[in-house]
Amino acid sequence: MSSLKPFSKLPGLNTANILLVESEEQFQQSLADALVEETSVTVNVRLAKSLPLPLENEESRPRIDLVVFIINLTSELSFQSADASLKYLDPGYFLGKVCFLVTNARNASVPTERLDTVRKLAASLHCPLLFAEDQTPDGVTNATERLLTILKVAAGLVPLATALYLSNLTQCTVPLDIDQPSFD
Amino acid sequence: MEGTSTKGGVLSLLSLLEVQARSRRHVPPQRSRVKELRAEAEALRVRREQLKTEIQTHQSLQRLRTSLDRQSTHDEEEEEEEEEEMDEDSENSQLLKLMARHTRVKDLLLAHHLIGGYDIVKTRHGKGVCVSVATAYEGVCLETYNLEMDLKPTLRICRHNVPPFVPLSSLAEQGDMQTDIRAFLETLSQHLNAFAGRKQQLKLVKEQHKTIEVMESNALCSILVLMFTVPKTKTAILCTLNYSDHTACLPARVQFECDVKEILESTEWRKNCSLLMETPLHKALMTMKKMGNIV
Amino acid sequence: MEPPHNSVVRTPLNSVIVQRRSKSKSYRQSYRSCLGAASRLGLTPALTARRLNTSRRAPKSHNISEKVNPEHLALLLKTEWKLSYVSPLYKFRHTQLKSYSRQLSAFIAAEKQQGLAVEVEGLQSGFRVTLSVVQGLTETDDDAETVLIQIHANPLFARQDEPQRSVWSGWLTCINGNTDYLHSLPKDFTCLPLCGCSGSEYLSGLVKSWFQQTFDCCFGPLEINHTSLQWLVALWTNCHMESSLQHLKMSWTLPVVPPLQVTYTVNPQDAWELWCSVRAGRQEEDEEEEEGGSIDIKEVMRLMQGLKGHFFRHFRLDLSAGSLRQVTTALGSAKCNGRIKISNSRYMITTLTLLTECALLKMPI
Amino acid sequence: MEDSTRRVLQRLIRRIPTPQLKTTLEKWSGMTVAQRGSMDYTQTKWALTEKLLSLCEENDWTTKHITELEMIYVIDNPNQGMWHGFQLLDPEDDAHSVELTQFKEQFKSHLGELVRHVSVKIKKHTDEAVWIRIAWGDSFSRPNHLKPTYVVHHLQTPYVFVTGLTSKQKPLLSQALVLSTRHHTIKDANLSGRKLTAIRDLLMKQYQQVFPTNFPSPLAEKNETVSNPKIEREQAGPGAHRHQMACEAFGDGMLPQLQSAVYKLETKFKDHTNRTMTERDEPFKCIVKFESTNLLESLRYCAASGIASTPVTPLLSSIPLKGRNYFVITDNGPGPSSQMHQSQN
Repeated sequence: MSSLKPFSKLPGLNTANILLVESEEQFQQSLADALVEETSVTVNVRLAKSLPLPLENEESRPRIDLVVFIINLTSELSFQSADASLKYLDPGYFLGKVCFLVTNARNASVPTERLDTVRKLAASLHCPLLFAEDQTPDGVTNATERLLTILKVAAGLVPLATALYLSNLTQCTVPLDIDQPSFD
Repeated sequence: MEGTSTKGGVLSLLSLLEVQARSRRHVPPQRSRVKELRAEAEALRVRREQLKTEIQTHQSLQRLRTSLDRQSTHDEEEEEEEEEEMDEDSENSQLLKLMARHTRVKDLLLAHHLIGGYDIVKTRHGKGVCVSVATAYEGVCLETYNLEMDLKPTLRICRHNVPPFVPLSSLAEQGDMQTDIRAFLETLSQHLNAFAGRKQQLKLVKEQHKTIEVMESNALCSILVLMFTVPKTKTAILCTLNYSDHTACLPARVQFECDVKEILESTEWRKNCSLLMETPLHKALMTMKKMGNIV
Repeated sequence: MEPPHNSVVRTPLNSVIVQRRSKSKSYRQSYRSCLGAASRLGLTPALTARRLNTSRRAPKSHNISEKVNPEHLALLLKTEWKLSYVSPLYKFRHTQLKSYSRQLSAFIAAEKQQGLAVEVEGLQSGFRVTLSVVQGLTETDDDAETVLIQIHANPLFARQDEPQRSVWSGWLTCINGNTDYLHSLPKDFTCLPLCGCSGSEYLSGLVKSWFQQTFDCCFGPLEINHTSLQWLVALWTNCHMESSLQHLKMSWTLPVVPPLQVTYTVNPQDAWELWCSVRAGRQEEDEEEEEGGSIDIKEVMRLMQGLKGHFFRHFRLDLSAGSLRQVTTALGSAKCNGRIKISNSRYMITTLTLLTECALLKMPI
Repeated sequence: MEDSTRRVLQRLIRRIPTPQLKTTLEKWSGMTVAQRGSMDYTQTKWALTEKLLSLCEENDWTTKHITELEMIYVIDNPNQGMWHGFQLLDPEDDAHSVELTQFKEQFKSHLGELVRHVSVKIKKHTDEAVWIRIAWGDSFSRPNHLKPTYVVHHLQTPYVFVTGLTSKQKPLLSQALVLSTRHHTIKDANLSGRKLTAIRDLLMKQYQQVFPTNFPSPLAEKNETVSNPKIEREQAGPGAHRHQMACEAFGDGMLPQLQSAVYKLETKFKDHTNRTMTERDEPFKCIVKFESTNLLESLRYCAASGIASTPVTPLLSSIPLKGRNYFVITDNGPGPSSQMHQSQN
């Protein structure tokens, strides 16, 4: 089993590399297009449907500074796929270099339990959980901005800030009573 | 000048003169003429150089081709010799080699098609094959048809894009596909090529002979009814072409119908009948037109 | 901190949790105060605690036909209802339904006169509104009695002697409402969280706005989400022995281009046997539990998994990628857009219990 | 003019939407140029109908004229009603040389022998298709022109497309078709849908099929969009492979607009986590229906995006491969109902 390692390669000068993992491969493209527009640093985007990543790209792949799991809440499969991919990440990534991005959370057909599961997952891995709107250009810009902020820190481009420090502030926590049923 | 003056009136003529005068003032015509000629000479010289190099390239390409052809038949020792000889300037020779290879591969492909080869691709890790049958008519490549076959337990066609009016299954049964696939592919190829040829002929007739009306045709292009008009008398002749042999591009039976029986009994139309049976339709019609038999 | 950090902090997840954090982390609260705690999901901390029950009692057949007025029951059964949630009604009295009827009639008449533009909506005149109590449609003593609203009107080109026709009907109910919640309500509030309407949108709007003005409550659409639909699949299947399902029909929509709809209709007997096999494993585990006592969400998931698995084995197509939109059986049908039809009176209570729960969850408090 | 003719005309005009009315009437030979010019298509449908009825009186149109108009309309707008595909089997040796005039005569005479009162109209469309309109009657009643059956057949092909056929008329039509096309039998192709064009293209394989080839696939070349060098798809290879498999199963480009497919499954329930059900002897009975505005394109998307795993299961790929959209699936081969052996575990 080959897992992706955060420090196995040297970083590039003023470069940040982000990996977007989404089983549906829909939102990731628009997000990637927006991410590479960033001018202050060079942002390279790698797109994947799921992990593990193919071995043959090992050579050409730069050091990945941030792994983003995009989860579409309307699809059960989307969560399952992200969950299955997690085990192919080196534990080192969970020190602030992984985050979850949830879309369609406001959709009426989405059961609240599904969001809870994602929350619990993010909390147990000490990762931040972001929400995004994938249908509007504004939503894409918003999500891009947030990801860039985390990415820059994760890539070590922000003086005095480290990924671990930031994740300590932004990691998802679960309300204490999430499992308590309110009825019966 | 006169033409413009009569058309555009005085004012336009004046403005034209003004433009001419202005241009004359700016560039002395004498010098520009000399310059022009010089530029032309220069351009021609460049062109000559170009052609020279082209000839050279072509020659070396030819040489390379022959050496390549020889290589494939002779031993490898010679190959090395050639290698040394050709190593003049590496950049060009690389390109030339590639070009030579390309032409060779193209020729091979043509030869492959000419001897009736089929492209066969292994599918599903060797559990099946995909055969493609190319069709062509008079040197024009037409559609390619494909057959995907299962190899086990018995050879079986599982997917194809052969049109439904080509009796594929009966061909497979008759041709004894299990034992002699080559023969089966051969007949199938004949059917498909003949169909493509007939279709192409019909297409050409429709394009080239607007005066001839195609009264009836079918999907297989095996029955064709045309209407000719005899010049002068303007008599209409109905011509039915029956391609009952589906592996042939030429009709097996040609029949004329006309109100004036005498026309059909003339030697000219008898000749026409055999012409239609022996030459491709669009060409036969062309000849008939030239002879003045039809409009 | 430099500006980029702000955008990180703006993530909604924080806003939900900040309040629960210990006071020592005061910097968080300062963020919160400057950004406003409004969560993008509209979840308030108190609400994060409220979830659909993970286990519920197996549906018993309730013979409510003995308790409930047959005319009312027939109306409830024959119609497809569009669901909404309703926040608790202030100063609502079941004793004053007659006067409410008059008020609502007057309100509709007044609105009708004002809004000439919407006249096309209803080609009727002379609205007569009746509010009545549906006796017997409750489960516990804490549940408020169900209220039925009916609007009758004359057709526009009616003859004199023609009787008025029912043009709109609706109800407000609470079945097995959460006791803790009902007890926590202040004195003057009546909780009837589930509302069903059938009739023109225009009249629904009028009735809702009258309730909003009169009882200081609010209405909102109640969708039936994926989990609730799965619950209904299980609850209805569980009834098959006593009252035949005829068929178990489920519709999924897959998010492909163009959208693909998959309708999966299962033979009722086979569905029942699958359900039994899924239940059987559990009964062996804890035998002390009374037979057929309660159904756990895990069993529901196992049933769905079994159905999806059978589908996948044939088509290699994962239904989990899509969403369940509709469930139909002879006992009733439910759609994800909040339309429901209950066709069998015996299992009405069970279905309404689930929906009451959904309504209480959806209600912003 | 007969009353029935009036009724047929009235019914027909009601069926044709006003925008199509003009083009349809212009193709029809029943009206003079002056009459055509006098039509005002901005009028209401009712007024137009009245106008046409008066013209009908004036020109003394017969049912024949009206049915011709109907055929023009139906041929131009074939995607209405439910069309069913049929397949002719066991051709005789001369099946390939059947030509139109011969077919026309034979079909009319064969059907005439079977049914006493029947009105048949045959017309050849520009795309080589033969359109047959049949108004059925029986030994006592005259042909009912209000409920005609339409049959579309391409000569020399084994396929026939039919709409508006009752089960009583089916054997009669089958016999006439079999005899006049020089075949031995005809069977239901298990393909039906609202769009004649879709059914025809599917059965006649008139859509772009994709086959495995050694040459650089045109698919890959097409997908080469100018993308940002900073964006890289890690799993581009598997993605392209999935796309190729999906195209091989369902075809490339625009696909025939089939709208639904139904599977009747009576197979064993197998689930290693559920012993009770797996050991059960009876099959698990269910019906699965797939619906979309373009089913084949939806399914292709499913396979290309990974929602459906590749290689595509024979159950789904059979839709384009066998040209059918109704399947009965059972576990064991023998038995009349098992129309497709289920091979996968």
